[in-house]
Amino acid sequence: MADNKFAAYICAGCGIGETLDVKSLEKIAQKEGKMALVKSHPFLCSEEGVKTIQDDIANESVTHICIAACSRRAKTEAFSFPGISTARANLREGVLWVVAAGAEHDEVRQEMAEDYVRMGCAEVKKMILPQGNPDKTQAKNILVVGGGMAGMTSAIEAAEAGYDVVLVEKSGALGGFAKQLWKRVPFSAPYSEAQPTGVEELAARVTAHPRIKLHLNSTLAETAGAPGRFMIKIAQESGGVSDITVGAIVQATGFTPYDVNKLPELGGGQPNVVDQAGLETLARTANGAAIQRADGKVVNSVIFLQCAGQRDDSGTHLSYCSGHCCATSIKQAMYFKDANPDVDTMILYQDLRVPGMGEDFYRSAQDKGVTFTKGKATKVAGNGHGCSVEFKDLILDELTTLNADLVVLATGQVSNAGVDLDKWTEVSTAAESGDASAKEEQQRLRTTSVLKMNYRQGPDLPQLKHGFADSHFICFPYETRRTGIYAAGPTRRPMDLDQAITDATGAALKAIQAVENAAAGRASLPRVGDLSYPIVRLEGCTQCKRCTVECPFGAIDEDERRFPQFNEQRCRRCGTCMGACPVRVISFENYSCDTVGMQIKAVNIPDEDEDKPRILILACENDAYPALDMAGLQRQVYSAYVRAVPIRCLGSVNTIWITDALNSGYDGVMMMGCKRGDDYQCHFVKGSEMAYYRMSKIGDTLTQMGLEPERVQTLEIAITDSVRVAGLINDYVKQIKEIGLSPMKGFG
Amino acid sequence: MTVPTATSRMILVVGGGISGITAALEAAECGQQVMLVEKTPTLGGRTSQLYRYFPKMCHPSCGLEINLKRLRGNPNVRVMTQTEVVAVEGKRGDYRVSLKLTPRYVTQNCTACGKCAEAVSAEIPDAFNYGLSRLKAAYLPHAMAYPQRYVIDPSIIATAEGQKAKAACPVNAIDLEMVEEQVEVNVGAIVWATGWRPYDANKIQPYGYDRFPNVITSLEFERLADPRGPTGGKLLRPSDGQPAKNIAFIQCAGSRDENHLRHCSRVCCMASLKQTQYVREAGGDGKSTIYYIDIRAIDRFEDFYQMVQADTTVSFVKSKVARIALNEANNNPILHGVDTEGYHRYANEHDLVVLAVGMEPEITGLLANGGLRADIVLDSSNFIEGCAGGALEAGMFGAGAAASPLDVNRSVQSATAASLKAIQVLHKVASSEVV
Amino acid sequence: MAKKEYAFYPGCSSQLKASASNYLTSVNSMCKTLDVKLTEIPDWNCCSASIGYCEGGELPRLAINARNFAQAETHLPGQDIVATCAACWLSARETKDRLDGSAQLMKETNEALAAAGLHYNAEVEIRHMVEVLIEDFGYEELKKSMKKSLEGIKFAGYVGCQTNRPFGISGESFENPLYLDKLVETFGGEALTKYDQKVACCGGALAFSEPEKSQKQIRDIVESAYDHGAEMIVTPCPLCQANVEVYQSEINKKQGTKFNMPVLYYSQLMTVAYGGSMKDAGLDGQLIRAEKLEKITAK
Amino acid sequence: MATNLQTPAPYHNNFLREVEERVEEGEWVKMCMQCGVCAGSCPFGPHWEHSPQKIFMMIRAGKREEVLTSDAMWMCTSCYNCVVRCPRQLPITHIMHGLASYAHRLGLVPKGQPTHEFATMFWNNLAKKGRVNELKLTLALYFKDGLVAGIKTVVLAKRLNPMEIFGGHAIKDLKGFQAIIAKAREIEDKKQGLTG
Repeated sequence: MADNKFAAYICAGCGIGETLDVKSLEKIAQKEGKMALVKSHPFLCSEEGVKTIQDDIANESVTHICIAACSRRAKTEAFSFPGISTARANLREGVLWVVAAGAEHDEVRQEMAEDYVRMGCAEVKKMILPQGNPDKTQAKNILVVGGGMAGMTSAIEAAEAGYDVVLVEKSGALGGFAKQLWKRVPFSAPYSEAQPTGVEELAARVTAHPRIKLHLNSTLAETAGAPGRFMIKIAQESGGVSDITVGAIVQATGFTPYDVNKLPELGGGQPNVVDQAGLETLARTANGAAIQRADGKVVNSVIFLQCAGQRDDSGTHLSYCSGHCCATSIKQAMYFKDANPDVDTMILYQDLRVPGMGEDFYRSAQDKGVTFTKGKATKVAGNGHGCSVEFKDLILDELTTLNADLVVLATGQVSNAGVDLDKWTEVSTAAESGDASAKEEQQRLRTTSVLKMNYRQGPDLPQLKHGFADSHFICFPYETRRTGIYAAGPTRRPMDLDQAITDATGAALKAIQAVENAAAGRASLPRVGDLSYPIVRLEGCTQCKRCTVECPFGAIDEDERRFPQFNEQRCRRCGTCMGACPVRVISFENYSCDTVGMQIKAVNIPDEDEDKPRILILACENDAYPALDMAGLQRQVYSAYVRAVPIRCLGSVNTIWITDALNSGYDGVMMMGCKRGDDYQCHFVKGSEMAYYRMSKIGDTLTQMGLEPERVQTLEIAITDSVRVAGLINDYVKQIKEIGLSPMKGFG
Repeated sequence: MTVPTATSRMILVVGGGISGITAALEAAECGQQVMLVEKTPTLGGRTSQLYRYFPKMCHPSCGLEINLKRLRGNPNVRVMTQTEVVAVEGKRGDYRVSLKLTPRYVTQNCTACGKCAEAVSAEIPDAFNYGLSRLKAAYLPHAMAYPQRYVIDPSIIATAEGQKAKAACPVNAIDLEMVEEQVEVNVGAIVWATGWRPYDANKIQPYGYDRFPNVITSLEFERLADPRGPTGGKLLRPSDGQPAKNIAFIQCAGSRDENHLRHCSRVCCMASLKQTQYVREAGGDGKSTIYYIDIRAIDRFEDFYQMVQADTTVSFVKSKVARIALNEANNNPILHGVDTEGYHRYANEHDLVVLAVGMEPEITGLLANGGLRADIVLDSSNFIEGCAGGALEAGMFGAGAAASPLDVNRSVQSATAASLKAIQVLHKVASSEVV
Repeated sequence: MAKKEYAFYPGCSSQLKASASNYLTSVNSMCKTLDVKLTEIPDWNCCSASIGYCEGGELPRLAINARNFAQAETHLPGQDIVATCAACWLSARETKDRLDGSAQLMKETNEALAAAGLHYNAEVEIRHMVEVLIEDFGYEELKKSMKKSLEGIKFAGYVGCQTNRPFGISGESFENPLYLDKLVETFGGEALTKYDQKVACCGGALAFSEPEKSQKQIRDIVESAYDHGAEMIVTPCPLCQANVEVYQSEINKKQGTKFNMPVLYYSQLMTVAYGGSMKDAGLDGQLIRAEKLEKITAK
Repeated sequence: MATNLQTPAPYHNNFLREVEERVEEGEWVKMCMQCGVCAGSCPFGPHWEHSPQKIFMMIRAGKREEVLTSDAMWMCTSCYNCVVRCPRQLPITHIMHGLASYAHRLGLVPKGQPTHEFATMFWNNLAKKGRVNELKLTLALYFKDGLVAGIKTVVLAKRLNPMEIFGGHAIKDLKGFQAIIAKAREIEDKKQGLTG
């Protein structure tokens, strides 16, 4: 890198100039930071300030710059220089705004500032400008798995935006579950009548669309590759297999109604008891006339039992609520009323769940004479002519039994998401250890898979809860754990047609985005647009498989020699692999063991007798680091002994950083990451989890070094913790002083 | 200020809450040009005023941080704050939109150093905290405000205070001469993501929000729970600043009520269930009681409901509270009503009442200033259904809570879908591809 | 300002020699000052109040109210019907709403009216005297004729039910209507800011059949007025007035309370403020004398 | 329609139908969503056994006997709190009045229900002269069950004229007035199928 030229720019604005010795900061950048060019400016983010930098880039051919001013989260527009590696030394939020005021703190404040300049320079020295993933992909077409309402919607919406689509449907026809419906609930005002499903019209549009290629009677035999270059084997029922390449995948494989036969107590399996799907069939047969039972008897009284086998806290049936069933029963009760107002239709519910405009639909049903009873059915038994339903009326507070010609059970939606990966991991680990029955089980599981991915982490999308392949994130419902593959419709979450259509449209957009990102070699959420990607020096690799196992996104496969095979387009750039690697052969151009390691080493460690502890903070860039920034913004005061380094994710923390830090005389390390556990908040899934796990192992190392375990702390910090984090820092400094400074000083 | 030139190849997104930000970013990350306009001085919208989300109890500002990072890194989106749509003309693929830009009186130069706020003594109600606290008339809207730039409140422009602020600014970023501007932009498609506003609790007279100090809204309660809020995260009674120990949550405050909002606002049940956990986490012997008609904890939210049901600090009463009376001795609200499950009459005294107020579409501005055109179809509660003339003809789309009372997750799905619809318009106009 | 004319519907209790005759007296004096001409609807009949439902059923009740409308339409064309009694106003308003809203009921009602050769054309408007004061005059206008201030008297504005619900005075809330307070303040009196019984029900409809229960209501109403420092209660409704005033002595007897709270009509206050005599204001008809008001009339 | 008035099947619609067709504003009963705001709003709530919302549920459950013999509707003071607060805008006061009236017409009101007796007397009093004679009304009550309703004091206050007892207020066209009532009654009876 002969032609690299490094420059440092120190801002004296926002009070930096008044409070800190900028001159000595300049010196440090020059002498210690080895910056070829060092300038300070009274107002660096001003047009004129920025221009000085641009001029140096243009005229002095500066390639790497360290900006010592405000936080990397501030003035990003002003300080963005395309094609230039840039590091930020946080003098404002990180020093000025948090160190106690007053002359007695001048020394430590200045030391802190100087260290941040040292760190900034050290970091930029090691930075390489990301060039983007060299193997750019071509495929921009989208595979949609499943030809129901959601699948057809994804297909048509993507096609209408100008993208080619391959639609694979298991059955011989499009339409899926919606095709079984007589009518659907209304999506628009006045929300008072059941509507035609429109499924035929959509199927016709899909079939006719020049950009959509249909594969009926087909399933996936294999999914290999990565976004932009997925290699798919499509198996026809007839036995033929065709190979295609696609850019992204939408899985809209729908749901299966919960098996009524599992509900004998509610009459499941009896002739005059049907589920909602069964009732739709009866309604379609009646075609608007009086609805008849299977035995031909015209139904004069019908009872709908809500939450049948749902919202079950006993662990026997579904524990969740399928959301659509209340509105669906209302719609079905209307089938009867519309055909003959004299039919007795009762809906037995516990909580009537018709959110939004569903309230109008509810009112409309009441107006038609559908009666609603808050109660819980305890027993449904067949009797000669129909059914007897035993239930508790919760309003009148009494047990009642009454008769009806027909009982409809509102059962739940069971996702068709494919193989549960936890089960898969369990089985495949056993299989690898040579367990024969496990091998068979693994084969069997594979046949039940929908996508049949050849990923190391398993053949289908990870499931979030209750078998649904949903996103874990409220703000990012499409943040998938398998880059470029998106679930849509009831496969993702129990939902009605209206939501499925919206969901499928959104999923189509994300698929489009995925192919565009892959083509440009960019990362997708959460590090959108990041051009860096993991680079591995295979010659150093020991095939320990930690990276392949720990990658939260299944980005890394293993070749036959068990070397890691990175699929950059699958990668989300969290660096978990980098943190996992014991031999440190994995790195990113602008984020590596060196870029961080050198910052840690750059800090000036005072001698023990100076009684000035140094505490390293490794802070998650998305939550903990902003929290520290905002502590500054709110002028929270915390100790000037800490040195904070933003990191992509706690998962990317390589233990070498910790041991190096302690070796070089740091007195303590605070690792600040997101909440872990079931409700984890880490957008890289288990970064925080991994850090805790790895640190639990570091204890021995510490004792070997003769250090107290307290010298390494792992903390959960939320972005809202700006006040708390300052407190934690101050408490920790106190604790360290009690333990005493590190004996390692001077050896590092 | 400088106004970016728009083209009919550009998508206009109206509203800078999570739906608008999402709609803009999703399109931009597909390579589209987007203009995002927001009428307040900062992006973030209602979600940035929430402390935590159900069911994970995670923090909205975490997602906001990610979205702002996406935004900073994406040249395809041009953000304009303090900007409102005042008129829309033209048709699908070729709209001419008039925008009104109200002055911030602070230029891009601002470094958010805070000197102006130090200099000014005048205070205004803190809108971010729903007026529960006050802040300086030169202010940063909140800790994560974007753009990170101060605002000078119009009330002090012509005053000595305004001059003080100007004098205090070390980088000459304050321009008291700024005036309102009107500009016209040309766009191909429009996404209306104007969001929602809480139903005016004063209108729910039986609950005395306007008469009783310790009756507050669920939105205000979020601010109380937030460590960055007016009480530093403590759940304190407005009347005497004492910790609230026995809190009532009243569901359907305005929703499911033909005297107020016809519709169910969907989020309120979960919001109250979530807020009972604030009470539990606040420690002490805090108790919560939820008064409800139906608990609408849909799909896996049901797990959260079951968790709260198992929480001994929370009890449920199936009842729409009839009225609230005041214990004048201690300002405790007394709730009168009947538990309809088996019919039990109650007169329960609580020390704080939280009204789970409903969601209204935030479109009054649009209706008032003509920004909302006749061909935009509204439903019976004024949520935006879409364009007249059917989906295939549409060039304008509703997204998020402006289109339906939705939780954040569903709002984002809706915004993502709307974003694709907008992209389709540009694609068809460009390629004259007819299907 | 020009003379205002209305078709007057006094109602059974406000007619001469009936329990609320003092209401009538004060309304007449008040209207004299305001130059309002009230012409009784010729041969008006009872509205059947809210208790008439049992034997009266639906249509007969509607029909007898419609009879009054028909009379007004024929004999006092173009004049709004103005009622002083809350029950009369409410029954009439309800009848009008129901008939205007249902062609079927309108048809049947006119069928019934035909039996007396009458017909209702749905032209007449039904209003309460308070509406006339607030809407046709307004507080400012009403104040103009003030001669004496009610200064120094604390009034509990007891609105009660039927002028307040379900229709109410426009712009007022069902739970916290302020028009009585505003009237009191307009004439210099002091209105209770907090009076939690303001819209409570006096149980008037069941005063005879369920005395204990309705007297419990009355006790709360009077007690709260005392608790909040009121010296008098003012009300727009003859049933409220009668119940709250008449039963105080009985409650005292039964429960050992020492209630002696004058209960007046807004029209009595206004008559006094307009410089009317004790007689003009019907103060001589009070069971519980309103001495402080009497003093002002004496000034 | 063939509604069997005697044996309504539980939770089947026939009693609800009967109410819809024969009770004033009865067609609203089905719109109740059991929120209970009416129950909590009634000043006499503590005194009756069934709240309006519960009565409506009982109607849907086909509890004809219990509903029509309930004292609930006789406790209505016509304060309209329930009406203005009902989120479904049901005219609850009128439904209660309607149920009371219907129970009365069917002769199902429990003997000695005081409000029933007063209400009947009130109507008869007004029907006789076209206007209510308060003195007669109260004296009648006095002789009925010895109620002392502070009436003497009202007389003393000279607001009630004792001479009213002889003659007193009456309308001129009494004949026409009573004809109107008779005709209206006749139409209503036909509607309610109570003729013959």
